[in-house]
Amino acid sequence: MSNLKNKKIPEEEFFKEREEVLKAWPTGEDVDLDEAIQYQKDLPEHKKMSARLMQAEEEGETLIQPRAGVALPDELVELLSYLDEEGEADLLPVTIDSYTRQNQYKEAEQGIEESQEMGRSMLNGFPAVNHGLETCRKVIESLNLPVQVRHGTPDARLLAEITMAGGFSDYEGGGISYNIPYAKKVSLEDTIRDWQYVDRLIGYYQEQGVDINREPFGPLTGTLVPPAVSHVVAILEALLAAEQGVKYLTLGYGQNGNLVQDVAAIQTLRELADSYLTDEGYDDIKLTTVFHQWMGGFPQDESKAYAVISWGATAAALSGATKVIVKTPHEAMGIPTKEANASGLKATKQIVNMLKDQSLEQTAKLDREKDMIKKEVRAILDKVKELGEGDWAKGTVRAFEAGVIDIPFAPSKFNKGKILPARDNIGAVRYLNTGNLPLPDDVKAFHEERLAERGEFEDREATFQMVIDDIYAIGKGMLIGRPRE
Amino acid sequence: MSNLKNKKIPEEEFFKEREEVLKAWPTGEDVDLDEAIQYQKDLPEHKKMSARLMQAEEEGETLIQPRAGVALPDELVELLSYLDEEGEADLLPVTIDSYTRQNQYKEAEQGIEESQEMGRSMLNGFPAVNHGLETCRKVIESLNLPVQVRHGTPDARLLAEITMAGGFSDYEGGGISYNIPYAKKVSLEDTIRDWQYVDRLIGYYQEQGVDINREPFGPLTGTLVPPAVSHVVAILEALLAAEQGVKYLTLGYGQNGNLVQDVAAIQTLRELADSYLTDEGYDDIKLTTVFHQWMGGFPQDESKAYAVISWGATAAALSGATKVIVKTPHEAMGIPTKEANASGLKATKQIVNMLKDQSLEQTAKLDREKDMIKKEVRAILDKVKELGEGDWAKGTVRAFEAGVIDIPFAPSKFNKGKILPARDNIGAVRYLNTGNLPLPDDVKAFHEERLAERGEFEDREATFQMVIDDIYAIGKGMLIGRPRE
Amino acid sequence: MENQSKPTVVLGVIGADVHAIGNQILEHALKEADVKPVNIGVMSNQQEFVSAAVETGADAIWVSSLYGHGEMDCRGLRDKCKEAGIGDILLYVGGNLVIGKQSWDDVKDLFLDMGYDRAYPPGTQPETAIDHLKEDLNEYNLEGEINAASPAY
Amino acid sequence: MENQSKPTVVLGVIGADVHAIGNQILEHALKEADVKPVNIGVMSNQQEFVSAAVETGADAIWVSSLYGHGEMDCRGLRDKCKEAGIGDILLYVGGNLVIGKQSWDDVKDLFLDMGYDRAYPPGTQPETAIDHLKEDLNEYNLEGEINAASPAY
Repeated sequence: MSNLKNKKIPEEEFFKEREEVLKAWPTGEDVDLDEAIQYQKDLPEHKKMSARLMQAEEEGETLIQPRAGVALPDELVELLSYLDEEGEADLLPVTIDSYTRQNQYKEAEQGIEESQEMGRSMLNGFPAVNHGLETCRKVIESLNLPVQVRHGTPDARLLAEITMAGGFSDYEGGGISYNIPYAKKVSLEDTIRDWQYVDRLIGYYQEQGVDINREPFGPLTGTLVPPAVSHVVAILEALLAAEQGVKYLTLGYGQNGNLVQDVAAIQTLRELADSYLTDEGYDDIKLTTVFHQWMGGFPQDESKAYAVISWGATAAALSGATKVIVKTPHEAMGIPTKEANASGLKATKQIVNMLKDQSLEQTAKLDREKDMIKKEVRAILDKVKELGEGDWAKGTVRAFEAGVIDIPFAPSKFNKGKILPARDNIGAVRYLNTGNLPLPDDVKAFHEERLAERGEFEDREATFQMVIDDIYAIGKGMLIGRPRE
Repeated sequence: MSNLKNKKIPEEEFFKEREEVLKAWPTGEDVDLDEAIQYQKDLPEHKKMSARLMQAEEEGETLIQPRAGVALPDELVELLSYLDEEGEADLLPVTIDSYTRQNQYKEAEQGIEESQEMGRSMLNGFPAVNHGLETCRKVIESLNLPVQVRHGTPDARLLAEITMAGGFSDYEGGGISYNIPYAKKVSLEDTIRDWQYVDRLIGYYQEQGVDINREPFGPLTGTLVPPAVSHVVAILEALLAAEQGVKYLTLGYGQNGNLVQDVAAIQTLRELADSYLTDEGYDDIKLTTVFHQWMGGFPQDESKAYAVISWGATAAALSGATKVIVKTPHEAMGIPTKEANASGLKATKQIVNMLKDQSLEQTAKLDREKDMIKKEVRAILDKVKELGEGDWAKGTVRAFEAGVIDIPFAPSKFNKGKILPARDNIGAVRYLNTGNLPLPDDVKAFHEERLAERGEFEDREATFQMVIDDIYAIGKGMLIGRPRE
Repeated sequence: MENQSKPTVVLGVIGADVHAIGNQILEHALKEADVKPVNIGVMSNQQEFVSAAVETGADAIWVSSLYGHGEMDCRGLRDKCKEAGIGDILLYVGGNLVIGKQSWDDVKDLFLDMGYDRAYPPGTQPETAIDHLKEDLNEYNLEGEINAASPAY
Repeated sequence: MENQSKPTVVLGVIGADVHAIGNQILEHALKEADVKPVNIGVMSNQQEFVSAAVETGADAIWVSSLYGHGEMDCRGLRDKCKEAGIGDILLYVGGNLVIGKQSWDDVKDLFLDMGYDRAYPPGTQPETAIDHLKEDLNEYNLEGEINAASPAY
């Protein structure tokens, strides 16, 4: 283990590293931190993410936000304006392309050129580093809503420098959530360290009075992730961010599809994070939550996709999440047209509006679900702290090594990959294999019983085939992957 | 009051009346009851509505059914086959045109001719009486699912004769539900009497071993109808039908939009009907339920319409209704294309499939909602029986005269039209004005409190403007019609 | 007499159409806008519209049709008005006027050609038609007549 | 040696694409179908596909691309195979291959023109490609070569 630890980076060290970071691509040289802070301060209130989220939190709204990004700035502004005006989005994203996510700025440059030549976007997002901060500011100035950077970048330091100076007011990702599901062989120590830099940067803005929001990526691999697994990652990234001075945090969760479990997940995410942050002495953090509509395979049929989107919007609204990230009826076909993107937003807006004043009552089953999630999260996080000898950063690295944290279906070689999820007989996600997760016996027994119930109903053993059936189920019009007839 | 009473029509009297009924239009002469009964018996099992409903009831499915009908038989078969194959409908309808509903067979004939000339349907449904039983049978024989007659006909005797002989296995309507919301000045005594004939006809089929299903029309005027009001009508029509020998009954309810109230409505509909039928000695009735997706104004935007459809499908599935009647994304624009109709079905199918194994837990608030509905229904029905001196038919007529039963927004002059509904602060439908409904004081107080809560929140008095705002709300993207800003 | 100065509108739902809610809201909106509504309700035929207009000396007839048979039900109303000596009366029509998804421009032209002064698609707010009414009546008072098919929106 | 008779497929996700789940399911499905999978995982470049194919004497390379950059990432793989002396190897590609909603026929032609033997749209079941593989390998064994762009479906 290197000298990684969960400790605020000293200012001198941060600025020294900063010099190197800005050299990674020519556009880095344009960033002047003092000037950037002033630029952020001068942003009108309605373009500040933290302010909008706090307002929603107070009024019990669930805000809606799309995913969207294209290679060139004019097209990006056109797309995002459309999603604002026609799609009725409350918050805007700029999704970053996959080359930039891998710091492959040369490939991104080629993508920009090809996009210009072809007259259509050849990149799956906006290469903000290549475009540089002035172009980012033009984008921000052309839009009327707060804009967040959404990406999947293991080393997102330069991207953060450029986009924060560029006027974005929210930054997604984290050292765990943008590594394990997004990289194959990048070490966790490196990404945690690199994200400490990002958080330190945003903490620095915060110290100067600029409220920038941070959002760990909740859904991880996006398919059948047990709530406790993603909660553990969200809480760890919240603790790591808070240590670096971040004050505004949105924690996320990806819909699994069983309503009670999804509502329990958002409620426990808030309750647990609040409790851990307070216990660790970070008592001035403003917490909000984000619910991601189903991130797994979608039906090809657009009408059915609308139903999946609406069901996600329903669970988001009933869970009381602060915002919901919206899918589109083209989801199964790849990157959507702007019309399809607006369609997903409008359907979602209708649902969250109709459900604004409704909620799910606290029931015995909801309590039980919440209780299980809390026990699991606490058991895992206790072990993380123990492994880290009191240090959350060290503990995280060691926990992944030991499989104490384990994310299903993740591509990273630093992930154990031993746990296996499957749905129970009402569609809630359970553990078919708990791998090395340090779960209490009663919790394990609960999950086993739930899966046994399904096995009995379906008259088959729970195997990898059941998992595959579950993965394909929603795309095929069902929630639970029942045996084929 | 004429000699109307809730008593099975003697066979002789029935057959005498029958001669007159069949003379109303030339196609009536083709009906031979014995031959028709044999035809119904020979129908394959998968075309029998009662069998399919019973199977769904047993397996806890929620079946999906569209509305659809066009002027000409070939186009009708094409449309309905499309809704079966592409739309994945479980049950089919034939919606009857509005001229036939008014027994205006000459106008219907003109509509058929104009449709032939224009090459598109000039009627909003299928004029089954004009087409006659052979054409009906061709339609039934060309389809692969059970088919129900859906209409809105105050005097539906001839239509019943022709369609039942034509192989339809389910018949919607009733002497109250197809009068008060569907007619302006037809007397309730006449329609109750005419529907006793329809029920007697279907009871006769039943005596000969043919299980035809009957479905009172649940949603009535379709907008903000308090559950107890439509339940009273459904239960009365169930009692009237049972007396004439009907054994298979599907009772309906139209979505209001608050999930707890909608689930409470379907559960109490089943429980109350079962209790009244048993108490009155009809103990071999097979009861099922139908949930109608929101029947009021829809958003113009198709994406938003999908959301309303999906929310309806969600409430249907979570309420455990046996079937759901599906809207289309063209709802706001009038009669939909077949593609739009299939789209609504597919979205609904995806939701009911994903929610098949989920349900809403019995909670205190659900119990309270159910309790209120039951108290209201029992108070009204007690009074109906009292007014009828023990006779439900007589009681119904007198109850409408007295406003003891009162349907909001109904066109009939035989409806008092004194009650006024409005949403409370969570979107449940309450009484702004209880008119002459004989509701217990504690129930009235409950509704008043709920509306006062909303009035306080909105800082305005509950007036007709609030009702109008509520009527338009879903079309404008909300559930509750909050004051305009 | 204050009432004399109020414009009067005969409104109703034509044909075998029983959609009652919009009709009730329209009546309410007219009252609120200081227009006198003469509501003949749902399921009204052309003769009933014309008779009510003659009896009340109405300034306009507002025909609603929500069930798709509008094309068949609405034809010839202008001629019936002429026969009754009120050929110049304002005729508005609105609702789901035809069956199936047709372009609104085509539907509007169809009804303007039938002699209606204005036609409204589904989802129109009552206020829109009320504004037009006041506009058209002013024009009428000023000019003595009105261009029957003026596409004012 | 029983394993010798099993066909071998190199599979992976090309470019900067991290979509891991389909890749894992595909590996599982190949095993179930008695095909030997050589899974080089996500974020693999063209050279890694070719090297793995050479090392294992694979019969086919299955390229997945789910993130929309397929058009840029997949170009030139056939040439790289030729350079490595495996120019005849079967090349299949599948996934969300391009950005935006384009006609699948156009997308397919694009990839067949690049030298892929088969291209699959999103939502294709593993079994479909496995059936094609067995078909193509039989053809290959019988004929000694295969019509590279035969549109067999």
